[in-house]
Amino acid sequence: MTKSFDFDVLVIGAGPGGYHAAIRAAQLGLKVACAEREAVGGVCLNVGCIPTKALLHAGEQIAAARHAADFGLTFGQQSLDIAKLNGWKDGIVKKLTGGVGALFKANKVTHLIGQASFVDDHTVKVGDQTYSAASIIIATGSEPAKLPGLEVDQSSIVDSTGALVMPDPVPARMLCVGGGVIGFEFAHVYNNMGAKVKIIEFLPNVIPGADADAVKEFAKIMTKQGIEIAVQTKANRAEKKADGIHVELENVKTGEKTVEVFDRVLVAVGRRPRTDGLNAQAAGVTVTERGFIPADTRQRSNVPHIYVVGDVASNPMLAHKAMKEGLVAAEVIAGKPAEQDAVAIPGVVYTSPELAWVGLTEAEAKEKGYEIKTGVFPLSASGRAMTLQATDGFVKMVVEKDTDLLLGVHIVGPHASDLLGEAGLALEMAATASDIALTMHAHPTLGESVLEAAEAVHKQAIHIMNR
Amino acid sequence: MTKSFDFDVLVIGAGPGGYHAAIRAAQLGLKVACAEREAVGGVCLNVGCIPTKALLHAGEQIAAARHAADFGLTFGQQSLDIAKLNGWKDGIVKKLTGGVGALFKANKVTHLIGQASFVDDHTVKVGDQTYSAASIIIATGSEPAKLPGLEVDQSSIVDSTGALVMPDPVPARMLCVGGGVIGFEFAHVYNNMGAKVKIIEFLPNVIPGADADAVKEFAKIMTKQGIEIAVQTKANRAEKKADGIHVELENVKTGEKTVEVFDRVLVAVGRRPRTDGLNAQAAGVTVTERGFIPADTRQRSNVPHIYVVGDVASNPMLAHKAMKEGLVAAEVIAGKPAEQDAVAIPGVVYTSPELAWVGLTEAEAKEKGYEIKTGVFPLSASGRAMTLQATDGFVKMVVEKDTDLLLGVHIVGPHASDLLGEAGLALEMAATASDIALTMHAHPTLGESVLEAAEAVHKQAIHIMNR
Amino acid sequence: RSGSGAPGSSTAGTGTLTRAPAPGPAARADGRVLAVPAARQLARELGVELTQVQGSGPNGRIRVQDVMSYGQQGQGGQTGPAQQTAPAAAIPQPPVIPQ
Ligand SMILES: Cc1cc2nc3c(=O)[nH]c(=O)nc-3n(C[C@H](O)[C@H](O)[C@H](O)COP(=O)(O)OP(=O)(O)OC[C@H]3O[C@@H](n4cnc5c(N)ncnc54)[C@H](O)[C@@H]3O)c2cc1C
Ligand SMILES: Cc1cc2nc3c(=O)[nH]c(=O)nc-3n(C[C@H](O)[C@H](O)[C@H](O)COP(=O)(O)OP(=O)(O)OC[C@H]3O[C@@H](n4cnc5c(N)ncnc54)[C@H](O)[C@@H]3O)c2cc1C
Repeated sequence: MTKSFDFDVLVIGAGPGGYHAAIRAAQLGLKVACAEREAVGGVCLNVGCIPTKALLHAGEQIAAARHAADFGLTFGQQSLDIAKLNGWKDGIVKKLTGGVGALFKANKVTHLIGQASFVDDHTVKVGDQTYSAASIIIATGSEPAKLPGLEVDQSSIVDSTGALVMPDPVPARMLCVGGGVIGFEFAHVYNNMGAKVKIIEFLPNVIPGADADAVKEFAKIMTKQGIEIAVQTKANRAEKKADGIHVELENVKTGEKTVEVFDRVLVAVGRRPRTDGLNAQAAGVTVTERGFIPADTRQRSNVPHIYVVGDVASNPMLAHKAMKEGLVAAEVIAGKPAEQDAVAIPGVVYTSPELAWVGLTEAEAKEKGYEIKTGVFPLSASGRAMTLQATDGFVKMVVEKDTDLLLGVHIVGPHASDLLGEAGLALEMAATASDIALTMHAHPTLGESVLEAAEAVHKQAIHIMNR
Repeated sequence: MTKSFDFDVLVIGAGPGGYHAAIRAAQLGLKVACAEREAVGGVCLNVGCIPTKALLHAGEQIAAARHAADFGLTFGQQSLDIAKLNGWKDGIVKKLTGGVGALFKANKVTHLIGQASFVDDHTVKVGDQTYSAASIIIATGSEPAKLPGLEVDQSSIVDSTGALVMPDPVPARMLCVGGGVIGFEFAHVYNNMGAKVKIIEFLPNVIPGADADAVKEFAKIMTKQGIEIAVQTKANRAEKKADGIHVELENVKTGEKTVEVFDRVLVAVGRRPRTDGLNAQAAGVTVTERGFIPADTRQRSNVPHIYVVGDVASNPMLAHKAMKEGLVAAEVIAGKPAEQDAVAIPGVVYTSPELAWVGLTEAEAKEKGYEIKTGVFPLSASGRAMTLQATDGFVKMVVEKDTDLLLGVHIVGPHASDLLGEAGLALEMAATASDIALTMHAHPTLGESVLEAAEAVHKQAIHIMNR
Repeated sequence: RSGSGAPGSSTAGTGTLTRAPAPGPAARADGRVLAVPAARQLARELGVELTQVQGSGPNGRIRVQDVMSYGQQGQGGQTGPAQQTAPAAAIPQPPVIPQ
């Protein structure tokens, strides 16, 4: 690297992918800048992972207060101050994005404010200024996909960003178009806050990508909680009238059309990579037809000193994937032998109970030619789950038959995302079901259900009969 | 084994150690009986692990309802129906003990009701009947230790069993004698239910055995929650008077004595192994002066076909240790190469936040001659913790300096017991801090704090500055 | 694939990976043998003394595969519970109960 560059590394985008890359590069002694046109923290901190989890927690506390009657705790009139709720959520976002700003300062990452676009493969214009860098990391993320016929106005028809602002009063009738993770998280929030919620999904199953058994259990529980789920259904158009938003729904199997009326409609039909205004072609960087900028396992684009991380690089569009890729890109630039070699990328729906998984689903394992065995342990047999008033769900393990190698773990249950820690490490360590079954798990914990699922693989679970 | 025995295996005691042994032995095709003089499930299910966790959950829901005001959720007059609370807790116990009974039936374990005592090394009397068995497993558990001067009457002066019945009204002033796990769990319950609670501990630190930094953080949080903690203090005597129980407290350092008045006093100063009426000497089984029946790593007593598991065998007196030992004994009897070879036995205080640990404390690691490095990640820097309104605490990792080998994990925080799954597996797998740091952890989860603590060991945590 | 690897033992990664010297016998100064649970179980099954096994993981961590190859090579190609080495002194042999 010659002295003629302004920076060793210039990162475009300060979402989880970008800020992880910038901080790690700085930790490794490089001179780093990070350009961001909106707020540091990206989608995840500002309008994604974090504010959704805040609303989910609030909604769950409302449900918990209701369930407290089971053990004799009752409350008088309950009241929810919506302005305070939105303010509390925004406060958390502010604290976290402020934290990222402080980390930039402390790590001596130069924060460039403005829209970044390539001038050439070593030069980027940010606002009015032009900067050169030896290496450049593209971390421009993604944005909500649009749905023709349902124009987002962020008040009655919203995307995930608009849905994060809870209206006062809470809408009585809510439609979530799209039965993916985001659709279900918002459905859960609005349902707990008193809305009557319907989710529609084009495909035959909700939460595509998750294990079929787990999804079935999950959907059953969500239905029991009052969320109406309609699969193989699409929304054709919406019309705002005095009594609400009239939405034409179509059963994609029968072609049957009906009109239903809602007070708020969420469009959550996926996300698409974001490269607008980036002028990637000026750097000679390949952008696919669908808008992705592909990267290799060292996060390199087709131009060797230009790296790509996060949502703009590939699916699945998840923050932890972006973070990992950000670290890898920074380390590769610093000359370290890093590689994005994750065995599996975990997925979580942060409802209550949660749906969380890591590794292969039963169907994927079979598709890949594995001979498998499975083990399932229902939370209804867990003492800890009973004391938490949360016995809906199970832990399912997918294991290679002959070798006992763990292939995937699928959990529907309280704190499922916390239990993923063990499952994820097990997969990365190439652990067997026996390794988990032989490991002492504290009693009484939800983690014992992971142990019991491993025992169930060997037909030796203690607290259920093994068929 | 000749055909002359009534059973292949006779288990004495149906606590977690005993029922795990009985069920596993039956799963392995052996003819099994299990003798129990009280209720199946032992201390753990009836008056230990489970009912405490039920009360803890109830108490935490009271605290959660109070904290809900932070995000705008408020309630009118709150009321707690104590009879319903006790009934709910008892219902969970009944469901679980009923479950063990059903598992006995389904696995064809003969349940013998009554006090068991040895006639000789192959013969046990249960009630009026005498049974012979090729192998015998002693799983008679433990009972609360007594404290001279504080006679337990199970109403105003209680042990852990008495404390499980919440009185109506909740006592205004509560003293917990003993700052161990049980003392803190009850202190937390009563504090959340409105009592003014004081804990006294003879030693200079509460929760002996846990990491000093973790204990310090934990005690700070408990104090903040309103629990008064006095270390190096003992209770000499208690006198019941019209205005309450007058307890003489003594500062063991200064010798200073004071009298304080309480409405309920819990004596939780440890537990002792239980062998009363067992007549172990008739079988030639060694009982130590302190009442333990020692076992080797295959759970064998000094008499080769008599096994010992759980609290009666050794410290720490924990259910998961009893369970593991029960499985080992059953498998060894069935000719399997099982061994109690756990790298570490996890410990948990199920308060909110929880204190949970597995493996060596910093002090223990140094004592053993390890050169170590540590990594700490505070939950105040965790986005997930913020959304859960639970940012008190941290994850601390103790790691061998040269090899990066993980030695211990110490967590103060929400769901800490769930995070132990990963930590425990890591220790058993002889994982390094790098193994954890390189494993993708879902965002936003509490498990990311485990990842960050591992990164902190290498001075590469992202969300804090690494000194 | 029937062993237990680790990200640390694979090609590359992020983080400050402290690499162990060439894998050697797994017994450590404090007597602890670094082996994954399933490898410990298999060693008992095969009557293999873990301290004799060369672990191929970081810090000489013993994986299932290491025990299997030791069982095959280290003991002259003989494996199986019949070929027990002398049991550890403190642990008596389990009685086998014929069903
Ligand atoms: C409602 C919702 C909930 C979600 N929940 C989760 C969850 O719980 N867990 C999870 O793992 N994932 C979740 N996600 C997905 C997660 O937010 C993304 O995967 C993650 O934000 C991707 O990070 P990134 O760094 O690739 O991009 P982004 O977070 O999208 O950040 C890209 C940044 O680049 C900036 N930028 C773009 N172009 C330019 C330019 N030309 N010049 C300057 N700046 C530019 C943008 O302003 C933005 O700040 C959620 C998403 C949504 C919408
Ligand atoms: C309040 C409290 C909370 C606890 N919380 C936890 C926790 O959260 N996690 C944890 O791991 N541990 C906890 N423990 C400890 C846990 O309960 C014990 O470690 C566990 O019960 C030990 O199991 P065991 O099988 O050895 O013996 P026990 O559970 O004591 O069972 C022994 C059984 O044997 C029966 N018995 C005894 N002698 C005879 C005889 N001669 N004939 C017939 N039957 C006999 C007894 O009636 C009893 O049912 C807690 C303990 C208490 C008191």
